[in-house]
Amino acid sequence: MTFTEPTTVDVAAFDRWIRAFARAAHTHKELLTELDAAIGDADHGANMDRGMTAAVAAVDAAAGFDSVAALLKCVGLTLVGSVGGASGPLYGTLFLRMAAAAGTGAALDAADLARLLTAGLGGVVDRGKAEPGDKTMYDALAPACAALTASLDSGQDLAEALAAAALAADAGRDATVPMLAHKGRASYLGERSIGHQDPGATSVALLVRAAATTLVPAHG
Amino acid sequence: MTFTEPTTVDVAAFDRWIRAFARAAHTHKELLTELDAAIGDADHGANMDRGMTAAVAAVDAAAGFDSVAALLKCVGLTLVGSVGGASGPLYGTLFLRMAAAAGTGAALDAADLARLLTAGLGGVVDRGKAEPGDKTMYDALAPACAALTASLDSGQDLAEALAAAALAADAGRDATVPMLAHKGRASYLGERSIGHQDPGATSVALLVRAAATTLVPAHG
Amino acid sequence: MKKLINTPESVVSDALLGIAAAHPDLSVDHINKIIYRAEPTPAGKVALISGGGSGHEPLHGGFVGLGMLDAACAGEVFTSPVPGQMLEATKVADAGAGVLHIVKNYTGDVMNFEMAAEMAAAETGVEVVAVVTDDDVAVQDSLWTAGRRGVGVTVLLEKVVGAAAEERRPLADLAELARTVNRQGRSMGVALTSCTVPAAGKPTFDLPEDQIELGVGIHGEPGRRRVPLAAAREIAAMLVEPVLADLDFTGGDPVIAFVNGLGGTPLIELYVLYNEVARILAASGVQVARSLVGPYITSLDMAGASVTLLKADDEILRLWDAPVRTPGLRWGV
Amino acid sequence: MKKLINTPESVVSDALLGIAAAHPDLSVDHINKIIYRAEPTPAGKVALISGGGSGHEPLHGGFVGLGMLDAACAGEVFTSPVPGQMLEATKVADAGAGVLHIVKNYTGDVMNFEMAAEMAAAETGVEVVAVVTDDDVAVQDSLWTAGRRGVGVTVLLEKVVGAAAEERRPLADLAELARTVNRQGRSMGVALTSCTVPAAGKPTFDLPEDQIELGVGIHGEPGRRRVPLAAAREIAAMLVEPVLADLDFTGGDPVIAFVNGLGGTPLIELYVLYNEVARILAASGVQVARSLVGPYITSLDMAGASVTLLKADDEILRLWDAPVRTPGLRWGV
Ligand SMILES: Nc1ncnc2c1ncn2[C@@H]1O[C@H](COP(=O)(O)OP(=O)(O)O)[C@@H](O)[C@H]1O
Ligand SMILES: Nc1ncnc2c1ncn2[C@@H]1O[C@H](COP(=O)(O)OP(=O)(O)O)[C@@H](O)[C@H]1O
Ligand SMILES: [Mg+2]
Ligand SMILES: [Mg+2]
Ligand SMILES: [Mg+2]
Ligand SMILES: [Mg+2]
Repeated sequence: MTFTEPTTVDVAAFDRWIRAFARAAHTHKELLTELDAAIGDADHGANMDRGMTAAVAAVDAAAGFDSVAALLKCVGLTLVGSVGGASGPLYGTLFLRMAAAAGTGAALDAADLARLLTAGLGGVVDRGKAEPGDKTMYDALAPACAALTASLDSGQDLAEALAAAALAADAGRDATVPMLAHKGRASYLGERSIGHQDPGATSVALLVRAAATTLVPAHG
Repeated sequence: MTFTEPTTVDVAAFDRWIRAFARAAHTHKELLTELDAAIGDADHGANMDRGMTAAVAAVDAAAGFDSVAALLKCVGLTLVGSVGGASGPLYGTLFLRMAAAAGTGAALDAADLARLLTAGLGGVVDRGKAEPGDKTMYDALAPACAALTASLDSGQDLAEALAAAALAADAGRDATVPMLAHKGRASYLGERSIGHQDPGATSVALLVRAAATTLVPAHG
Repeated sequence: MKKLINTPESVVSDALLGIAAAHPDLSVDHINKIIYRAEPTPAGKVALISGGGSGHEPLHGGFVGLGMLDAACAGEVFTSPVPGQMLEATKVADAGAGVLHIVKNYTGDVMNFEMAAEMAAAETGVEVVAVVTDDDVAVQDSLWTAGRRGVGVTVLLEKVVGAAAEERRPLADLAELARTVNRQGRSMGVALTSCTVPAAGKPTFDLPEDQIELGVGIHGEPGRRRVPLAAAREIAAMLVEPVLADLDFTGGDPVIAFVNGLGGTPLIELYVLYNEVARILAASGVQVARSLVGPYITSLDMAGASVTLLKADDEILRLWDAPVRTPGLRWGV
Repeated sequence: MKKLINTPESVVSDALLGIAAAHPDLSVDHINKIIYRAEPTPAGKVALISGGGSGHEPLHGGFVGLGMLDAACAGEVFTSPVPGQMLEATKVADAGAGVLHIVKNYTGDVMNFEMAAEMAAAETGVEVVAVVTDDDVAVQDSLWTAGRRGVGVTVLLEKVVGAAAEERRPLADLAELARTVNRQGRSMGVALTSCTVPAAGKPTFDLPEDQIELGVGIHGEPGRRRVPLAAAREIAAMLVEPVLADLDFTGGDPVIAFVNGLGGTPLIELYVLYNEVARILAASGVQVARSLVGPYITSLDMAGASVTLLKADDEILRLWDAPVRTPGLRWGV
C-alpha cells in the first residue's frame, strides 16, 4: 500500500477514459462480434465501435466540458443516439446515470467515482432488469462496482481499487461462460448458451480495464 | 469382311435399340449433365433419362407393335411429350421422321436403316437449323449417317457399317470440343464455349453405339 | 462475403436511397433513417410506426403506405434503431390522434422504443402506446427470460391494424386489436444456411451440408437445435407441430397461413413448403382462410423459411382483405 | 445441396400443389402442369399464354391472373415445357379471339412452342401467334447463333400486353405491341454465386469468393466473363453501360427501370443496386418514369441481379399502371 494525497479525477481523466475505451472497443471489435455471433446476432463489436467512435467525435466537437457530468452526459446521449440494439440504451443509461450522480464539479474524488459507477449499474438494472447470473454485462459490471467500493473502503488508493475492479470485471466476464442466459438474445438459445462468454460482459471488462489505466495519473 | 445373308432389322431389334439407349442415357446421366453444366444449363442428363425412361414405359404399355414405324412413332411422340428443352423436339423429330420413312413393314433391311437415320437427321436440321460445326448433336449424327451409308455402299455388312457409324459418331462428338458454339445455349458463351464437349453430340454417340450393339443379332 | 453492396458501413443508407428512388409514394429522411408516407397522415388518423434492425426487408420500410404503417425507422443491420429515430418518426407521423409503436420483442428494440416513448412524453404532447409482438414458439417463454421473439406475426399485425387505422379507429382500440393479433399468432423458423452480416464479413454460424438449424429467429441467432437435413414434408411438420402444440388453431376459426422466406430461399421452394404446410393443416382440422407466401420478413441472405399461423375472425379477415398500397404488400387499390 | 424440397423429381409438381393451395384465384392442371385463371377467359378476349422451364418463379405461373397471363405452362427445372402442355393451355384459355404465345428466346422454348402451334393448327381452329422475347445484351446477336436470350423484359411485356388484352384488343394488335415492347427493352445480369439445379445436386459452376460472373442468363449458364467482385456502384455500371450502349434510352422517352433479383439475393441488396442504377441513369439523361425492384424472374437460388430497361411511351405507361391481380404483381384492383 502506498500513501499518497487523495486522488482527484478530473474532466481530463474522464476524457482519457472515454478515448481509451473507444480504442479498446475498436481493437476488440472482431472479438466482440465473434462472441456475439456465437450466442447473439454478430453485431456487438460493430455496435460498441460505432458508439464509442461517435462518442469521441462528440467529445471532440464540444468546446471542452466544464464538469465531469457534462462530459459523461455527452457520451451517454451519443451512445443512446448512435448505438441502438440492447447495448445502446444500456451503455447510454450507464453513462447518463453516472452523469446525473456527478454533480456539477470539474473533479471528483475516489469515493465519488465508486458512487458514480454504482449509480450507472443501477441504471443498467433499471433499464434491463438483469439479475446476477443472467449472463449479461451486469455480471461483469456489478462485481467491478463491488470491488471498487470494497477496495476503497478498506483503505486502498484509487489506483489499487481500480486495478481490483478490473480484475473483478475480468473474473465476472469469465464467470459468464458457464451461465445459462436469462436475458438478451442469448436467452433464446436456452441450454445452448452455456459455454459461451457474454459479449456485453466482455466489453464491460474493457471499459473497467480502460478506467484502471487512465483515471489515475501515472506516478512519477 | 464376313459374308452373310442380308440382315433384316425387325421390330424386336428396334425395341432392343430403344432399351439399350435408355440404359445408356441412364448410366451416363451425370456425365451428360456435367457436360451441360459447363456450357448449358445442367439438364441434358435429366432430360434424356426422363425421356427415354418414358419412351420405354410407353413401349411397354403398348400391346406390341406391328410395324417398325409404329414403334418409332411411339418413341418420338413420347420424347416430344416428356422431354421439353431443345433435346425434346430434336430427338422427338429424329424418331418421328425415322418413323415416317419406315413405311408399314415389320422389318427393314440395312439400306432402309441408313435411309431412316438420314431422314431423322433431316428432321433435326429442319427443326434446329444446325449447320456442320455449330457444336450440336448434328456434329455427331451427321458423320454417323454418312459413315453408315458409305460403309453399306462399299459393301460392308450392317454390323460393320453400324460399328463404323458408332466410331464416326464418337469422332464427331470429340470434334465438338474445339468448336465455337453457334446454336443452342452454348452459343451464349461465345469464345468460352471452346474446349467443351457438346452434351447433345455426346448423347447421340450413345444412341449410335446402342444401335451398333443391338440392331444386329450377335453371330453364333 | 459476396454481396451487392458498396461498403458494410453504407449498406443501410444506400438501401434507403434505393427505396426513395424506387418509391415516389414514400419519403425518406436520410439523416434519421426514417421512411414515411409522402402524403401526411390525415388528421384524426392514428399513426402506426414500427422499426427495427435492417436486414429484414421488406419489413418494415416496405410496409409503409396506405393501409399499413405511417413510418418506419431503419436501424443498422440487425441492430434496433435508436430512440431519436423513433421520436422523429413519431413527430413526423402524428396527426393529433396518437401514435402506435409496433415493437418486435427483442431486448434492444423494446428498450429503445421505451426510451423513445419516454422522450415523446417529455418533449411532445403526442400520445404513444407501444405493442410488442412475441410470436416465436421456438423460444421458451418465461418471466425470467427476454421472452419470445417477435417474428412473422409482425407482418400480419401491421397489415391488419394498419387497415383498422385507416378506418379512423382510436388508439386504444388499435392497441387492443394489435395485442389480440399478437396473442393469436404463432411462428416457427428453420435455417438451411447462416446469413452473413455485412459488418462481420462471414457467416454468423457454420452449418454442415447435411444439417439444418431449427427454431432460428431473424438475426442469424443460432436456433434451439440442429437436425439432419430432411424433406420439405418433414421440415413442414417440424415447423407446424410446435405452432399447433402452442395454440389451438383447430376450433374452426379462419386462419391466415403465412410461409415466409428468410432471404436466400427462392419462391419455388416456398411453394413446395407451403404445400406441405397446407396438407398438415388440413389434416389437423385447421381452416386456412387466407395465405401469404413469399419473403416478407427476412434475415439477410439466410436460406430458410418460417411458418406463421394467425387465428383470425371475420373482422380480422375483413381488415386483411382491405386495400393496401406499400412496396411489400399491395392489393385492392 | 440444401433445399426445401421433397425430391428433385417432385419439385415442380410439389410447387404447383403449393401454388394451387395458396391461390384460389388460380386453377392448376397437375397432369399437364398448367396454371390458369379460375375464371374462364371472357368471350372476345385474346388469351395470353406463356411458359418455360421452372426455377424462375414467380415467372410465369405467378403472373397468371387479371391483367397479365391467362395460362402458363411449367416445364421441368430449366427445361422448356413440352408442346402438349402448350397445346392444352391454348385450348383451355382460348375464348374464340385467338391466343398469343409469349416465348423466351431459347432454342428449346422456341422449338416446343413452334411444335405446339403446329399441333394447334392441325388439331384445333384456334388462331395462335407467337412472339419471342430476346432482350439480353450479354449475348451477341447474330444470324448464326441462337440469338439473344429472353429475360427481364418478359415480365414487363406480360404486364403491358396483358393489360392491353383486358381491353379486348385484337390478336394482331397485341402481337405488334408485344414485339414493340421486346424491341424497346434490354437487359443484363450478373451472378455472385451459381445456382444448384435440384436434379444435378451441386452448383452448376464454381465461382471463387472474389469473382463474379458477368452476363449470366437465368439458367445458371456461365456468363460471358468473370470479373473481380466489386462494389455495387461498379457492378451497376457493368450492367447499365452495355444496356445503354445497345439502345439509346436518352431521347426523353419515359423509361421503366427494373432491378431483378435472381433468387438468392435479398431485397436490401436489390435496393442498394437500384440506387446505383438510378444514379447512373439520371447522370446519363435517362428519364425513369416507373420502377420495379424485386425477385420476379429468378434462377433458382442464384445470388445476383439483372437490370432491365424498357423504353416506354404514354400508352405503355398507362398499360403498366393498369390493374393487375396475380400472385407476383398486384395493384389497382
Ligand atoms: N436485459 C439486459 N440487461 C443487461 N444487459 C443486457 C440485457 N440484454 C442484453 N444485454 C447485454 O447486451 C449484450 C448484447 O449487446 P448487442 O449485441 O450490442 O445488442 P443486441 O443484443 O441488441 O444485438 C449482451 O451480451 C448482454 O451483455
Ligand atoms: N439448334 C440446334 N440444333 C441441333 N441441336 C441443338 C440445337 N440446339 C441445341 N442442340 C442440342 O441440344 C443439346 C442440349 O440439350 P438439352 O440440354 O437437353 O436442352 P436445353 O439446351 O434446352 O437445356 C445441345 O448440347 C445440342 O447438342
Ligand atoms: Mg448483438
Ligand atoms: Mg440443357
Ligand atoms: Mg443486434
Ligand atoms: Mg434446359
